[in-house]
Amino acid sequence: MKARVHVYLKPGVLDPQGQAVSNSLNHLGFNEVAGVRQGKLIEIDLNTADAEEAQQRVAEMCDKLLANPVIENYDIELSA
Amino acid sequence: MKARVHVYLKPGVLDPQGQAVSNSLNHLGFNEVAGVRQGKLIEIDLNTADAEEAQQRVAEMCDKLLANPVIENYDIELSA
Amino acid sequence: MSEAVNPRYAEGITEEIALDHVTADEYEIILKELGRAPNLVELGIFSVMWSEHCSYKSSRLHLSKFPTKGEKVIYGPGENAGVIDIGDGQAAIFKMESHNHPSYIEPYQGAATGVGGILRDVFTMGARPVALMNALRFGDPKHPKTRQLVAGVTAGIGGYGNCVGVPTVGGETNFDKGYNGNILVNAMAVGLADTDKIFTAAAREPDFPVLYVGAKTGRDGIHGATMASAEFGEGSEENRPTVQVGDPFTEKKLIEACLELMSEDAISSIQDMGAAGLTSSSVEMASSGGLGIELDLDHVPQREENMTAYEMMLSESQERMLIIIKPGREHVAERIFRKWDLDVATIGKTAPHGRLVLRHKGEVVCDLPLDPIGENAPKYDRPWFPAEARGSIDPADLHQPEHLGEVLASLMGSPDMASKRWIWRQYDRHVMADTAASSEDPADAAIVRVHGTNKALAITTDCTPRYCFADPFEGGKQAVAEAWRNLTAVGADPIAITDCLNFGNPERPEIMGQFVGCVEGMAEACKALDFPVVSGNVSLYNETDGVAIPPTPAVGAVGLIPDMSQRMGYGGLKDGQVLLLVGETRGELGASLYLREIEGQEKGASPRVDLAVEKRNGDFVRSAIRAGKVSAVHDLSDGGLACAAADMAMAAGVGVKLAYTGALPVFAWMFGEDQGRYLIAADATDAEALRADAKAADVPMDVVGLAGGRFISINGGHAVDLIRLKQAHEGFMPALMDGEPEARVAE
Amino acid sequence: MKTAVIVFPGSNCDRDAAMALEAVTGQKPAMVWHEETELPEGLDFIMVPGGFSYGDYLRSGAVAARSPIVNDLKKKAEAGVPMLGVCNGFQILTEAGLLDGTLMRNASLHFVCEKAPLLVETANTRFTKGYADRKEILIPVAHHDGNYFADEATLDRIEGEGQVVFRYANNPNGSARDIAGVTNAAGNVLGMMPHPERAVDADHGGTDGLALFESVLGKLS
Ligand SMILES: Nc1ncnc2c1ncn2[C@@H]1O[C@H](COP(=O)(O)OP(=O)(O)O)[C@@H](O)[C@H]1O
Ligand SMILES: [Mg+2]
Repeated sequence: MKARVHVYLKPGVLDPQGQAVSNSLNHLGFNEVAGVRQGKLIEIDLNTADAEEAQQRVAEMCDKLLANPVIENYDIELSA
Repeated sequence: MKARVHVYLKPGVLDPQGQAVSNSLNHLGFNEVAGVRQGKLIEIDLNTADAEEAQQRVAEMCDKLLANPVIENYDIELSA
Repeated sequence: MSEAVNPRYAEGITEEIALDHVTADEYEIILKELGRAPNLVELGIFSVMWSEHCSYKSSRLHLSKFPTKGEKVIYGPGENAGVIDIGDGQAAIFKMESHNHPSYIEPYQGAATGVGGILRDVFTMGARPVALMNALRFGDPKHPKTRQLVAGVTAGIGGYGNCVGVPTVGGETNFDKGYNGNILVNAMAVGLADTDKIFTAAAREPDFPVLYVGAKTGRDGIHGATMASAEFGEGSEENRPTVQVGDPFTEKKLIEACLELMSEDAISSIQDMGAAGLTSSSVEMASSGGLGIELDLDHVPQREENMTAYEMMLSESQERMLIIIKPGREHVAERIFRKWDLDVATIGKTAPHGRLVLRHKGEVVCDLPLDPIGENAPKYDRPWFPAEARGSIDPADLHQPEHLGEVLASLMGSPDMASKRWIWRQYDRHVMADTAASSEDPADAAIVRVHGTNKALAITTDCTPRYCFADPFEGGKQAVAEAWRNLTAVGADPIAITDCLNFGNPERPEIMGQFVGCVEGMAEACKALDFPVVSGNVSLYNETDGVAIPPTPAVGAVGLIPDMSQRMGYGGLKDGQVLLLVGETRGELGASLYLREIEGQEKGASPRVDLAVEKRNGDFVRSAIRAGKVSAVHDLSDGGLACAAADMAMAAGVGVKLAYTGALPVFAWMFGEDQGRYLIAADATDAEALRADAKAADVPMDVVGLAGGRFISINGGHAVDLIRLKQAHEGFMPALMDGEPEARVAE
Repeated sequence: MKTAVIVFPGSNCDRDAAMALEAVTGQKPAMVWHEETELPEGLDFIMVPGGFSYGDYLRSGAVAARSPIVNDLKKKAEAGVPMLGVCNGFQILTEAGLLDGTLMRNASLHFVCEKAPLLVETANTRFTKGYADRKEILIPVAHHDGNYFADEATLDRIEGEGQVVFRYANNPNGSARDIAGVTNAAGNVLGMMPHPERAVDADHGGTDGLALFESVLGKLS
């Protein structure tokens, strides 16, 4: 299976990267851009067939390593 | 509208970050992890109502700034 | 404001809410001072202004014991940073500060924002920051959290300092189980300014506009996490990050913009927003100028929606400053801050009335007299008792090691002694093109050239918590003396110090006793060495489950090298030279590294510092350096003579044959930590003249070794190969840090 | 000698660059703000300095490479004006398409600051002719994203054309084929991660970088 993990900053946490990207897009003429938040995309190849187990294990990976619970949240998408 | 852009490394491009995450996960006992690729998640708030236009403009943003064509590909998801 | 007849609590405030902000006694004082109950915004303001961090309520009484004046002191404690005269119309401006708790919670951001904060203290005064230092204490290397914390703190310090482009030139790192639950992250910044362009915070005139510049205000790090969410803005609870995120890019722009504005005739006074951001900066500016201040919070640049007055006043968002501008010059500030893509807004004015008046959405939400908040904040004389004196250690009672070379190797590879390359390799030490010596170089202090001149600043941080724990008074003296010695060893004239006093809970008399002992010891050393304290910071309550950290009064010191060509290091040892030991050796092993690492014991009295001897020996060494008679100098500290000799030998790639024929057991002579000592290297032909000079100065000095070969040996035996020493020395940190999972996914 | 240093928000080696240029030419370079649309006329040499332009956010050099001044920089490159991008400057030049490849996160994932031994791969460039008698030089590196990457075909091509100018003797960042510095096909644009401008002074970083500036500025003795 494959897992696609999105790790993103909690609301309210300053995102200097997103802000810089947003400003830059405005400067380049993309005036419709009202705001940008930047996060991480982590794609994991898993030797697991069981989706339920995979979901639970990947959540554990997030809690232990992939996300920083003080400032980040995450979500997980699985595919075959 | 909101756009969710995934920027990920092209196949064949070395990914030291993904490699390190993969090793770390193995060390932590997640032996089912066969490989990890790390990319970026960029969430954009758009003052646009037209999905077609949004799709095209965000693609332009990717080509002009958000992705580096030498090493990266991207995909775009739109939502209201 | 409600005019009810002195109710105990204002509308919406309960006893619980009040006591969440201040103690019961403090609440009574507020009622008395105001003649009415404070509202929530006011209560929040009292709570942060009367916090230990802002009011120094437990420490102020004792801090007044420090000598703070001197011929070279331009501004001592009380300003954002200390300012000393370095001649030719220039000043060095420096301060050290702790970011302990945030770094334990979130090591990367905690350490990063610590660096950002200390930089602001320095450039607020008109200085261009030119150097950063860091003093770090972590728990037991084997403790499961230690690795993560080391990795995160190092990355955070580097991430911020490297990006703003100020070199991180040195520091110190200790490991001790006493820091398992409370690491210490102390950062120091040093800047340079012209003496006629130094800026201070005190407001000067009423009716001057107050400008807010820098980053927008968010709900970062707002105090009172235990409070019910009703007190915060609608739905804001989950949008209230407990840790602040730093943005070094904004800080870099802020430095450039502030320095640019400072070069124009526009600023009346200026203050960074540190802890308790808008509150402490506005209160301090107004009250130190004997004025008042009025702010309209609607004009504060805001990152989040629906922020309340309480949130804005207590936010600890980073990279913000408050400027009182000369009337009519606002446009100059606007032009400059716009150019740098930073927020700038006029948010109020100074006033003659001695009050803090805040308006939000057309209403007065706070109207407080400033004196009780600032000047008259509570000050406690907390009960304390001195630490119990420990007996001295007789080396004859200790077990005699078999192979002294092997003992030396294990000391050189022990956690405190081992090379910290793994850490400092992640710091840009060279940016700004003036670093003459940094962590990588064999020198007892970092050396940073004064830009465009032939002079240099020497900078060091020092503290030996083992000693402070064994004997707070002697330990406090020793921290100052070692800093003075390190500056001397590179050929500098020591000028002044800053400090960061890290202790446990001051409400416990034994902890307060450690604090008082250390402060009094430091003060005595500062007086004897003419080495005043010009700035500093106190961090208390570093304890978890009743276990306090070892007392850690970190000292950051600055000296001046008048002529760069006369700077000294310990790498200049040459084949055939002699090693001379300056100072007396009694083989003091109490609280030593040897005792801890080799015998596994932490006992005994700490070594005594004789300040008159310290001064005499140091002055002699400095004059020998300036006379050009020595090629290498190293102070003796952890691990004593043998470890210092090993440092010199490894740096030069040449061995040393040590020889000792005195009455002490050889291991006590080699590893004793007697104070006030230096090793110097000189040509054999110059040794006689040096000895004559030493004799004339009444300084004990003996030849203790000869350089040559590729081993360190003692009395012809116990040889240990330099390669083996180097492996031991370089091996510890990589073994600790490499090959295992990193803390978190790296940014 | 007319020289210029481009300054972006977040540049932090601009002062170092200016000092090095002044030391070699005796004249202060023009400091050109990124929002300008044109560089001064008649420049003999342009430097894109190191630092963290735009905080290195998104990708190092990515935002700076879209600055107004970069259009004119590209024109000058085409016209053959010699230019040097150091560290963040190298990253900006690759992002601007003036040099091949890209610079990724160091293989160790850590920032690395050390004095790096470099092999001068060819003394047959306008930047390196002063190194004709030397093979190895010591130049400081200080970066987080210095891991040079290009596909194999590109690597073969730039090696074949003699565009690889410096290699690491002791690769600190994982760069493909130990590459530390490359030029464009025309040979007038050089990008490198190590900082030669931090090695022009015996009191700071040594003097091994001096010959590079002397070479390109025609000051070889
Ligand atoms: N956290 C750190 N950051 C930067 N440099 C460090 C750090 N820890 C140790 N160092 C460097 O390692 C060297 C040895 O440190 P230390 O043993 O404390 O020196 P000393 O005992 O001579 O004062 C010094 O150059 C010091 O600057
Ligand atoms: Mg020392």
